[in-house]
Amino acid sequence: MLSQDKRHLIAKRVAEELEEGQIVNLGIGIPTLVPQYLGEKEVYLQSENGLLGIGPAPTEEELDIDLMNAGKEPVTAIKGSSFFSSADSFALIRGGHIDVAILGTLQVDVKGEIANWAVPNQPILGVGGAMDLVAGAKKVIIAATLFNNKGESKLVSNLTYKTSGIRRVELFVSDYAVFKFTDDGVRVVEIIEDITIEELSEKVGISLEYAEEKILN
Amino acid sequence: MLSQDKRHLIAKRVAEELEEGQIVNLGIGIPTLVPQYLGEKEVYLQSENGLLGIGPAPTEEELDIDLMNAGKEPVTAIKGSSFFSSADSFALIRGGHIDVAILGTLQVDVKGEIANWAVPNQPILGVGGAMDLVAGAKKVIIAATLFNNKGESKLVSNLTYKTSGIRRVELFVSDYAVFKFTDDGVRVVEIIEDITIEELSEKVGISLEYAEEKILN
Amino acid sequence: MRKVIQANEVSNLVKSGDTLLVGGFGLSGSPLTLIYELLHSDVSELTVVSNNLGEDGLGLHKLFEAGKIKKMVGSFFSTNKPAVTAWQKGELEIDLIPQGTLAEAIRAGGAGIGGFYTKTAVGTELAEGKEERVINGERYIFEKAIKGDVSFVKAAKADKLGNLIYHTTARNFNPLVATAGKIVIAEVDEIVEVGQLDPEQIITPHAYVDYVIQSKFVKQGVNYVESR
Amino acid sequence: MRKVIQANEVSNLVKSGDTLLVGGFGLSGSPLTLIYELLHSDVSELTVVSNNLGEDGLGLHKLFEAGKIKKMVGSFFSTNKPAVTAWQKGELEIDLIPQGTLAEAIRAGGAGIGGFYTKTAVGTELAEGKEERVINGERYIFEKAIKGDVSFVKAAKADKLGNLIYHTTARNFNPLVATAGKIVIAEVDEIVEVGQLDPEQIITPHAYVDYVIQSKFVKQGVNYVESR
Repeated sequence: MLSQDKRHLIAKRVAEELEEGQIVNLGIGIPTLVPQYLGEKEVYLQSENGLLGIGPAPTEEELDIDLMNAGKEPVTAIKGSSFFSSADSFALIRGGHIDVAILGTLQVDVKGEIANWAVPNQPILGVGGAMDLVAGAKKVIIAATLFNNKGESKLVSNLTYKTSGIRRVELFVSDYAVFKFTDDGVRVVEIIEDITIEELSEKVGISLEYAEEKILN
Repeated sequence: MLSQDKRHLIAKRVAEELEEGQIVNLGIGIPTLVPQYLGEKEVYLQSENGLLGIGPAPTEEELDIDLMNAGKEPVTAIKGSSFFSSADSFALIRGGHIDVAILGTLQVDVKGEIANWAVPNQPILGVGGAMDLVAGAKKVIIAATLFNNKGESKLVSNLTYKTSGIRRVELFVSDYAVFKFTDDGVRVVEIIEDITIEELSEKVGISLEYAEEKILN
Repeated sequence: MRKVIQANEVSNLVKSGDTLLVGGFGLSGSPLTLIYELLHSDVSELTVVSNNLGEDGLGLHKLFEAGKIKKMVGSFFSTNKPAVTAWQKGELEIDLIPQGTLAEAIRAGGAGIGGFYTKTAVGTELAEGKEERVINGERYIFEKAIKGDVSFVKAAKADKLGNLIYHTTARNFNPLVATAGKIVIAEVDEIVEVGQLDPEQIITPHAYVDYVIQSKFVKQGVNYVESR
Repeated sequence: MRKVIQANEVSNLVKSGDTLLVGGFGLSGSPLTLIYELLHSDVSELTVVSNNLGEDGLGLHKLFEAGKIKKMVGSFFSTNKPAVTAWQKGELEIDLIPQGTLAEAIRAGGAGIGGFYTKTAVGTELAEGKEERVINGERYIFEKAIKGDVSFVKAAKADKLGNLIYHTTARNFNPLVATAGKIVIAEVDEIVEVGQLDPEQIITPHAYVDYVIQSKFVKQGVNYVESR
């Protein structure tokens, strides 16, 4: 599969997890592809810099440096949107009022703790709102390819990169499988790629099991 | 002097202390009489329940239960006024953005610490914004008669009523004299009533001295 | 996603023993319809966080008279004689907090802040038993955030998504309690279509609001009266 | 009480070694006129608190290039290569704080709150050396409030009293820094008469604002360009 196809495959699968009316924050990268797969389902996109209700990309005429998303890309605002300060925006995030944060990551450990802010071997000079979203969102879904560009699994037994916080994410939607994290550890909810769970386990280097969804939910 | 005259005398003297453009919070009682003595001097009155820019008392037609001051009396709002939440209002107060708070009191000690919230021998079930104003305003002026209705001096060596906080007020404008509080203690800035400083000292029960204004300022 | 509900659905959302956060300053900006709905319900043992206990015979005071309030958390109850008497008899618990600290604690509860240090009340009786800390040479006391099970909010207008705007000083504690309840119910004078509120003027974004009801009260001078 | 001043009066208000609080998110809502006024002044050794260091060659980055910034306090500098290099060489100090913690700390500074406990960053490298406390069973870290000597604010409109309103997401950190500086200067697109701003819509009441200047920049798509 082409890299671009994988990204869309992941975004489409994540879109299925969202529910009508939810307040959603999207990280940069694959998460930004999710809205195009929502169909009729209406969700409300929040941006850290002070907007609830991000609309479609602006036309050339609509471009306005005042109106940006947290990735500093120009956006529009939908009907019913609202603007607020950064303090009020993070009150919304940290206070548990974002239903779902969809984030990229560098690593996820088997308990669901993630490392998504500090790129290894680079000076650590940027965190932005990453840790606030990890700490505050009601549910965190990771949207990322299972392997990084060196072929290393992002699902790991123990984080070797710097943690983004003690909060464990709920779901990791990858191009190979969907992983769910509970108090019992990681379980495979769904296999996307044409691969057995044994083959997946071998590729990842962790012995993986299917979730018994009926029991877990 | 009639009690009502004393109250107006105090209010008029306090008005002289205010400067054009200041942000002022008025406690209940005598402080509410101050605005009528401001003449051309424009100050902006803040109310704890979320208003900067209190206007004159409303006409019968203007009465609106939504628009109240912190004493729960109907008010109006002037041009250039703004409304905000109680959290934002006390951020303004506690954060040091009120230039002058004019408050009543039960007692002031010789260092300027005041007791103005807990009425003695009554259950202590009300504090309102009193302690926030004492802690936060840039300058606190006490506007009160020097003696309570039992004839006891409100200026005391040590508070016997419950303190409103560790912050010392700057000025006490009474019907007998104006007292200033500095690190060196209380000084008489001005005598209002026809009385000598010795007679005043005797009435109050504290040996009082004049301030040397030129040195103090 | 049906946020607009009927007033009689409200009492199902509140349970006995709940902590209820209620906006309003005295009666001004008080969610009277929501409060009075509980009079006909069997909820009791409520802890109510609100600046005042309404006014004698009105607002939250009616809930207290009906024996539904176990504890009040607020800043000013002195002028409410029946509440003072009940407190003296041990029939009502009261937790007295300076008004600014109360507002800040509710905001903190809604904002994911566990607690904070304030200058207000340092050295006073209301600081007794509270941790004190010197920060940059100034004395502060620690206050914990306040959260609730259910919040009652009064706003001027809601759109159908639940975005809220307020009217003058009736705003007061309302936007704060709107952030800090597990279930947030707003009583409004007018419900408008989505898009009719100015995005720059919305004070409470719809993310905070679970339900909206039409107020049964209208303003008449310095009173709110039940509309016919 | 003359609040409206000329841009060239600004540099007299800032001293070397000052802590400067600057609104804006990247360049969006950045007070460019105020920032660029300092380029021609002899102030130096500034500590600047702002989410970013502008963008390469623009905004705060110009102050940095001019050697006027000793230390940055903010949340995201990774994409600013010259800043990263300067930090590696020890020529620029950087204090990295999560974006929400930064916003809350500035708000606290303006609100008379000494410090607060946040859930954000618990257990991470950014919590190292910070006090941790369990409140109601959850882990939090302590953060101190942030205050400044001078605040640079960008708003859409000011009235002549200094009341401010903002435009869309250019609001961001601006209302926060407006509360937390000893001297607060607002750069605005338009100065209007008192009474022309809706009292319900004013975000920064004039009590916070010491001076107002007319911005020299206008929007042109995704840029601010100097007006002629």
